[in-house]
Amino acid sequence: MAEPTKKRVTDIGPPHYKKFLPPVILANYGKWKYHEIPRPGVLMHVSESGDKLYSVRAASPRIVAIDTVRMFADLADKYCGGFLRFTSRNNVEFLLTEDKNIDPLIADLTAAGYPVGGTANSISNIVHTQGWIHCHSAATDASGIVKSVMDEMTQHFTKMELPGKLRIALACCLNMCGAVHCSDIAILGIHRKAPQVQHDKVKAMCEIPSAVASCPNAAVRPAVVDGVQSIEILEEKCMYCANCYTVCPALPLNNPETDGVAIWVGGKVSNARSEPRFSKLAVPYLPNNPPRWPEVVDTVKKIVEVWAANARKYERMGDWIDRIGWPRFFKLAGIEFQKQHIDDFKHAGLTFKRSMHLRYDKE
Amino acid sequence: MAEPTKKRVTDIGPPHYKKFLPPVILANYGKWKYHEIPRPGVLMHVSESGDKLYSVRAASPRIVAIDTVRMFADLADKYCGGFLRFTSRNNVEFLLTEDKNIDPLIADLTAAGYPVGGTANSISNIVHTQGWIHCHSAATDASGIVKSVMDEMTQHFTKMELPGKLRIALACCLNMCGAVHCSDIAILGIHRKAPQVQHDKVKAMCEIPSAVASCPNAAVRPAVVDGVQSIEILEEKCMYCANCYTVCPALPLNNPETDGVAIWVGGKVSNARSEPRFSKLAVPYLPNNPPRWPEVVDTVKKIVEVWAANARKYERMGDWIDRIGWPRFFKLAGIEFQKQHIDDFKHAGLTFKRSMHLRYDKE
Amino acid sequence: MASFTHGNITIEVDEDGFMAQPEKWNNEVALALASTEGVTALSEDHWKLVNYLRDYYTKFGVAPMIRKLCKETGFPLKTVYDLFPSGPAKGACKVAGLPKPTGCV
Amino acid sequence: MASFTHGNITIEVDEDGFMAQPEKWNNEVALALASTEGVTALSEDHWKLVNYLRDYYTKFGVAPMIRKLCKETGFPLKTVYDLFPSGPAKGACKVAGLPKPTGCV
Amino acid sequence: MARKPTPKLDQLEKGPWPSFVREIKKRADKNATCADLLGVLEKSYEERVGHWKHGGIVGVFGYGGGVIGRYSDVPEEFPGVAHFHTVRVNQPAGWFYTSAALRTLCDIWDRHGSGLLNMHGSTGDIIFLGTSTEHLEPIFEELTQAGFDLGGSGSDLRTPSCCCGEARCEWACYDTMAFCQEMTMHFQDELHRPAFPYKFKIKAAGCPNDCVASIARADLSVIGTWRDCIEIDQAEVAKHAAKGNDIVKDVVMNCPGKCLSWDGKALTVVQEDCKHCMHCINAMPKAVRPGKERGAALLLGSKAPIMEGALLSSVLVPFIKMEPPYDDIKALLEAIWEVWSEDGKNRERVGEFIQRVGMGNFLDAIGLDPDPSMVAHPRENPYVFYDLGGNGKE
Amino acid sequence: MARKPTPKLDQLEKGPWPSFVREIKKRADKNATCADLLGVLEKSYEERVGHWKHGGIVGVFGYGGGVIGRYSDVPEEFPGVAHFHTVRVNQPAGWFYTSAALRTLCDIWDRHGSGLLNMHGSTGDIIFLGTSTEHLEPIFEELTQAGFDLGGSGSDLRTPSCCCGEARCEWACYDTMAFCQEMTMHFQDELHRPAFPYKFKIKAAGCPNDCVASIARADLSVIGTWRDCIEIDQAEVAKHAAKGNDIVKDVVMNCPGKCLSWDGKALTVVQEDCKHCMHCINAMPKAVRPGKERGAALLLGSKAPIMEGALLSSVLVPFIKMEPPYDDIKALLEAIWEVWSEDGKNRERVGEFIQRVGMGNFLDAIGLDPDPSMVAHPRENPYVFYDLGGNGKE
Ligand code: SRM
Ligand code: SRM
Ligand code: SRM
Ligand code: SRM
Ligand code: SF4
Ligand code: SF4
Ligand code: SF4
Ligand code: SF4
Ligand code: SF4
Ligand code: SF4
Ligand code: SF4
Ligand code: SF4
Repeated sequence: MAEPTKKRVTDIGPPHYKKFLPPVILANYGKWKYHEIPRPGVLMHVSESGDKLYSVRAASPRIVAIDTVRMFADLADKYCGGFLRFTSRNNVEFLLTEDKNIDPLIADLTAAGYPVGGTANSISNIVHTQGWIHCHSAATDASGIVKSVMDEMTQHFTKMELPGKLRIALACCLNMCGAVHCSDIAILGIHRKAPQVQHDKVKAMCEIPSAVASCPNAAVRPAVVDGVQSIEILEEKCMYCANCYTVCPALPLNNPETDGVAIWVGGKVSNARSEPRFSKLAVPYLPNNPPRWPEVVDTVKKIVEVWAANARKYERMGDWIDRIGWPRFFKLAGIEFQKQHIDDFKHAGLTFKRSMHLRYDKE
Repeated sequence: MAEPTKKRVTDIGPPHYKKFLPPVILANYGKWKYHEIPRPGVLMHVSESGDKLYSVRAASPRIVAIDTVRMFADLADKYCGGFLRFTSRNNVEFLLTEDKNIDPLIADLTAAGYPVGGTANSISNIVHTQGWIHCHSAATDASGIVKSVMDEMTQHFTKMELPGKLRIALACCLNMCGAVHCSDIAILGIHRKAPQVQHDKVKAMCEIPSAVASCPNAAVRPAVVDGVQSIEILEEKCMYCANCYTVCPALPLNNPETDGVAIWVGGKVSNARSEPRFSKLAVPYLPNNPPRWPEVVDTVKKIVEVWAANARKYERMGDWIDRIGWPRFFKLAGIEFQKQHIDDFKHAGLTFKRSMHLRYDKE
Repeated sequence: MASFTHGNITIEVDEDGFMAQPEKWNNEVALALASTEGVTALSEDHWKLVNYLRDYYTKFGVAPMIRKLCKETGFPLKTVYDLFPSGPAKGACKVAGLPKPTGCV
Repeated sequence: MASFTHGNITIEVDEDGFMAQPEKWNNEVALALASTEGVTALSEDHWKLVNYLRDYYTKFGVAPMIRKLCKETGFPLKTVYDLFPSGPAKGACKVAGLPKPTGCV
Repeated sequence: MARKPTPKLDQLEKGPWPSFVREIKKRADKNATCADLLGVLEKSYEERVGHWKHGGIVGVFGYGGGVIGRYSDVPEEFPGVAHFHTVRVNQPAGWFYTSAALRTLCDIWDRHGSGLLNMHGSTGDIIFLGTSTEHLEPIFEELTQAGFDLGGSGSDLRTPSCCCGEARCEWACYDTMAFCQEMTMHFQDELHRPAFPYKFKIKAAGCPNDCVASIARADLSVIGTWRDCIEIDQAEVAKHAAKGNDIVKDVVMNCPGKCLSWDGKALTVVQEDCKHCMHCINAMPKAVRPGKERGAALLLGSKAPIMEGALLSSVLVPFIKMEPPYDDIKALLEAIWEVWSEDGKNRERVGEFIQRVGMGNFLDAIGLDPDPSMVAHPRENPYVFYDLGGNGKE
Repeated sequence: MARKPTPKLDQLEKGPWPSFVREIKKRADKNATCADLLGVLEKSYEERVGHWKHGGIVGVFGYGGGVIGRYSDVPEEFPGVAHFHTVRVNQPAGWFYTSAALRTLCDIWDRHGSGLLNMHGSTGDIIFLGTSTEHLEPIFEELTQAGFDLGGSGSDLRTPSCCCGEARCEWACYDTMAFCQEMTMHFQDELHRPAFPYKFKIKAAGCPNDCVASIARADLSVIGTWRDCIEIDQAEVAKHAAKGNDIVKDVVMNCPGKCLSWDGKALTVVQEDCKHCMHCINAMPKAVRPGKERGAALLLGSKAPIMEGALLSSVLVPFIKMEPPYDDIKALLEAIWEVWSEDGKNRERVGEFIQRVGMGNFLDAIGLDPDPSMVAHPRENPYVFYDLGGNGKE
């Protein structure tokens, strides 16, 4: 590595956000009175002062080329004085004051392949992670599934015809970067085979005590194998979380045959009406079937459809299932209830049905 | 011990219940249509056939002398052909067909000191256990507290003026014979000091591995003390559950100074409206103050009063607290919220408030 | 602590008749203890049970669970009660000089 | 596996410049490794840190947590970065011949 | 009998609630045990600590349970309670008696013990409270002659108990007493000769009101329910309304299934949303009743806190017809006992056992299919086991 | 650039949703890294497995985090991605930009990397995706010259993030962006030089809608709220009703506090029953608004599943006024970090730490009083610790 360069400064932090706010925001900061959503993808915020700000929200694949970012910059210059932002779900928002610019901007964005929408009761962008593009941990790809699923969901992005918001998220492994664990629908990359210990590498590459401590299920033990200090994995106690691999590279567990995807439903984070809660297992395993993961796409589609057709206004996925009950959810979604659905980790007993509040279907 | 006697038979089981059913029940078994509660302590069950059965329910201290049982038998002979039963909460019920017998029976029972009541929205008998009368485990007495509390609650037994049923239960130690853990109000005997190991007795009296395995918190370890095999208790890990004492008599933990009573609220078992649920800690500790445990009586009274004054029709204790929230319960009941109220056992995290559904009192 | 005498030996026992000093157990003591539990002579089957219990206890520090005892001795539970009318815990364990079973009553 | 040469020694390292054969570590190797992390000479303070890391690792099989390292060497974190500009994990651990810290990035 | 003064206990004779002290005193003059019980209890009240030694193991020949041994730790001071064992007598189902039967029990107990009893113990037994070892065989002989037998204790099947069910309740969805009796009789051996890893309790309630608290304190809770629609008698609903019941506020708004509606004339229900909670039925007897297709749900595993924290029973079979002699339930119980006895740890209740081995594995072992009614919700954590064998191909 | 055929990936160029493949292809002709990224990804799609080696530890001088090292496991086949590190650039609060700022970032990244980026990473950073070790120092120099700095990685404070708050939202109960900026600036050292047991994330949402999902993925979740009454503009409510909104069904019936009522003319609320859920406000913008006494609640401990299962943050301070420079919150954070750093295990998040040591003990250690708002309900198990010392007298 080179010497530290001369012009370097450290710990300056990010630029102050005020530099990046359009005048209308600077003038009305903290004074917004209400908003309306005149059409999908467009927010109109009205200030106590009467000033109006229009935000036009366009889809983004999150992974973008600088070419695209420059294109966004150009559009911002063209329509809104160069001011734009990104959302917490990785959409891009153009911040306009001229309502006449809305339609042309939308036309340009749509033409460039970045549909406008994602507001109110729609499906917004899929929060997701790196997958095979960048991460060593990935049990599945991220971007490919996201693209495949959203291709089927785009009409729910550009329209606002769903009972409530529906948030889909994807994480390519159990580390769950992106906190998919509280999503209406979560798509999760999973392993299903225990790590294969590379005994020749353990000692040089790993802190054995850290690897042992890393296992949530005490499946990792120090062992001497062929005379060298190494690790053994009690396969029957392993549930493939990969935490040992995270701390010890000599314990790989990627496996093309058995890796795949699990689908989870009914989580949320907002406090509106019901409390935030975790997503629950809907489908334990679907295969990795690139490039378009048809099994995953079909399953997500089916769940969205069945929810959209049956939920009441404002009912998020989890609220809806709460109302109809899990047995009916499984029936409506056409998913078989299996052993894997029943929790068997530390707090498992708390998920058992410990009451007589049972529903029976008409025969 | 003597030789087995000659006339002995085994495994005959209890007498068949049919032998003990009055004719009106035998005739209408399974054919009851509805019931009414003409007055506190009296149930009128009406059959499809039109037959009527009156049950008169009287309080019992549960521990009864044969003299009393014979007196009950006499009353049954006098008023209802000798038929009577006991309830799941240890009250006695006389089974009448003649409604004219109701008043005289109630008069006799009342005169004998066994008040009639406990039906519908009342406080029924306190389910309880042995206490100092019979059990080696007791951290408090049972009968004395029950008597003291019920002396204050009798008017809620003989009337039906509460918002809903209120079930009080008492267990004299954490073994919780009687399943007090699902009561509107539970009174629980507790220890607060770790067992004192009697090292000279451990080996002869105890299976050391069983004692070690018995501790929910892994506070018990085998140890060699003064050359003999014994046990050591890690005091900081001990939460005084006494399970080790149950399997190993050489680990006593009764302590007059530190034993006492905890009060729990909001449990239930019926499925009516809300699901069955456990009681939660209201008051971590009150002293053993025989013969009348005034601190316990006052606390229970206060809780009952505050519930009775504030709950809506049908609202059991737990449903009421659910509606108003725990912060307000503590405020209304005048109980200080302490460290001990916050769970720190295995599933503790699941009891933390993990949402923004917060209520704030008006200042 | 009480004590009782059988033939020419005296044994210290607790109220339930379990040995206070289990280290003093021997075959004669066993016979004496058996007499308190409705067993007058110790047959081969009796000894098989007693020895199994003692071996197990020596090895693991606990009495075996009943199912294990039946399985490993080959005696159905009924037979155990035939041999020791007061049962495996109160009868057989006592005769075998094990500590008094506790807990689950 | 790459290798690099410093003075007259050649060291096998992985892509990140951590030793492939940590058992070959010695003081000269340390100096060589240091040169890759912007450290030209190893002062007494450098050695104090390196030795602490090695001792700790030998004893416990893991690198110490940073807070512990600062506490026990008496160096505030700032000083650690002064000594090893690429920090305790990438800099100091590498020079001390420990396995590459993993996990939390 | 001569007895020490008991100033503290005497205070508990006052007040409107029946006094246990008075009960003991009723016998203290006739019975040395009762006299000394008062004495030792007064001592406990003074010292704020119990005076019983740990444990005690006594019993009758041929049985492994049914008697709880108890010895005083101050026998010199109170010789009357030096021995103070209790005898658990199996109650008749539903706790129904005739005066004659009660007198028989009293007579036996008068002859052989303190004459104090619990009507009843928490599990359901008649508890004869306080006798000495030499009385046990005679008590047993006299009881069996009178047609009574002992209940459970130790690691056995405990005395099953039940609500009064069809004998006196219009809501019973099955015959709880017949079921309780049949189980008790069929499993006499399991009841009397402990062979499980720990105790096993059965409680039977006729409907989800669960008047025996079975969901909180039975390893097997059998709770009646129906699987079709509640039955509504609109005329009777109208009468309730006329009587001033606020049908919307009291009934509709309290329905957890949110499946009721009332338009002032008719009460309607969305059948498949009904949670079978009993509330509308409870609130309007005569007007609303359980449906016709009746049976029970089987729930497994409730228990007191020690060791892993208390458990409520959880759904194992969401609905089963209750048909004597209940061979299906007996077979299921035997399968459960087999698995639990084989792999359960000493003093591990079946509810804890299931949590340890995992519900899925447990179901596999007893041969039941998973059903979404068994869970409040599917798992939240991604820690799922698979067993894919060699190369991982399924 | 020359690149291998990618028939599988090509299929992902079709369809209405923006295609990441098209993004990569936009640069594949100009940039060898992008060309080889397509190649290795196609290989992954064929083989159904990733092709990155474990870990990688690279960075810039003076910092312990901010760069994720990544190496290909097939560098010979795809030398362009032999090194494929990512640089985490700290985003401006609220993700607001000018076109000029974006172009500056693009230019730097054009010179020194693949030209692919994530706008943004899940934590909030701008992710520069794919560069090699020798570019790191130059990138850092150019970034800092342009006024940008690196974000967090490793066991440090991670880049705080926030919703747009007062900049664009009428519901913000405090200035999320100001708070986020202040925390980021104040804790630069904690952000750049890992010294904690594990990562620590801060996320700031202006109201309980929590548009940054802070309750699910921040060790410290700062969520705006108000402690007085919602503000109701009855005229505007009437307008909503006139527009055909069913106030009872849509709003009143959905209120979790069950504290709203609507008589056709006025919407009334029982203030102390309001749970501050936001629903009535969300459902009727303009008509209902948060109250005047605004601030935030501080919640602690959310995280992803590993190891003990996922956690949501739990209430630590039910209400706090948000007053710059937030010295109270800084002091609290420092107290938390002190305790956690002292006693936390390696790779133990603060939420797990609290569960291990017990919330009560944790509160003692950081000097906060227990409050019933911290719990969903008090404990159910009777396993309570005391420390009564010698003879047990308190
Ligand atoms: C722009 C953004 C904040 C930001 O700083 O980036 C934002 C902006 C707004 N949110 Fe949000 N929310 C944003 C992410 C979220 C998230 C976080 C997430 O999805 O990861 C949530 C939590 C979702 C969840 O519970 O899982 C979120 C839950 C809400 C809710 C509650 C919805 C519910 O019923 O549960 C509202 C209220 C509403 O829409 O009625 C809301 C409302 C709003 C309002 C109306 C607030 C306002 O007055 O300005 C904004 C327009 C919403 C819309 O799109 O219709 N926002 N909002 C985020 C846009 C993400 C996107 O590109 O789609
Ligand atoms: C006699 C008894 C059954 C027995 O076989 O012994 C019984 C009998 C009846 N119960 Fe019960 N229950 C009996 C213990 C219980 C228990 C168990 C307990 O308390 O330990 C419960 C569960 C309590 C709980 O949830 O903690 C119980 C929960 C109910 C309920 C549900 C109440 C609720 O709103 O939660 C009803 C319905 C009602 O009363 O509206 C009910 C209703 C009834 C009815 C009306 C049923 C009927 O139509 O005959 C009976 C008269 C009730 C009354 O007293 O007003 N019974 N009932 C028990 C009397 C105990 C006593 O002496 O007080
Ligand atoms: C007599 C009785 C209490 C009463 O006053 O009614 C009783 C008394 C004892 N129980 Fe119990 N239990 C009694 C019903 C219960 C119940 C309630 C029930 O069965 O419905 C429970 C809670 C439900 C359950 O089973 O979990 C109960 C849970 C326990 C436990 C905790 C078991 C557990 O798994 O957590 C123990 C401890 C043990 O088994 O070692 C226990 C142990 C004991 C012992 C044997 C004490 C011991 O540590 O060995 C008590 C003997 C007291 C004595 O000296 O008389 N007792 N015990 C009840 C039996 C009477 C009867 O047969 O009718
Ligand atoms: C880049 C990013 C995903 C993305 O595509 O956006 C990411 C990528 C990685 N995360 Fe993450 N995490 C990222 C946000 C998250 C989040 C979401 C958040 O911060 O809001 C979470 C869940 C919330 C949380 O912190 O619990 C998250 C939970 C994890 C975990 C599990 C931590 C835990 O306590 O359970 C790990 C494992 C670890 O730390 O060893 C992890 C580890 C990793 C590693 C370093 C892989 C590893 O095993 O060492 C990933 C590097 C991927 C790569 O090669 O690029 N990442 N990680 C996100 C950071 C971008 C940014 O700075 O803006
Ligand atoms: S979720 Fe897993 S595989 Fe995906 S980026 Fe995060 S750590 Fe990597
Ligand atoms: S993958 Fe997870 S469960 Fe399996 S051994 Fe590794 S740490 Fe343990
Ligand atoms: S609750 Fe405890 S003290 Fe009371 S009877 Fe049961 S085991 Fe004995
Ligand atoms: S009393 Fe309970 S917690 Fe304490 S040592 Fe004994 S078993 Fe363990
Ligand atoms: S449980 Fe049901 S059936 Fe049994 S008595 Fe109670 S209300 Fe009647
Ligand atoms: S039984 Fe309960 S859930 Fe069913 S309709 Fe009646 S009140 Fe509703
Ligand atoms: S969290 Fe609240 S304040 Fe922030 S953007 Fe969302 S709705 Fe507005
Ligand atoms: S904020 Fe939520 S809880 Fe409060 S009144 Fe509105 S809907 Fe009800």
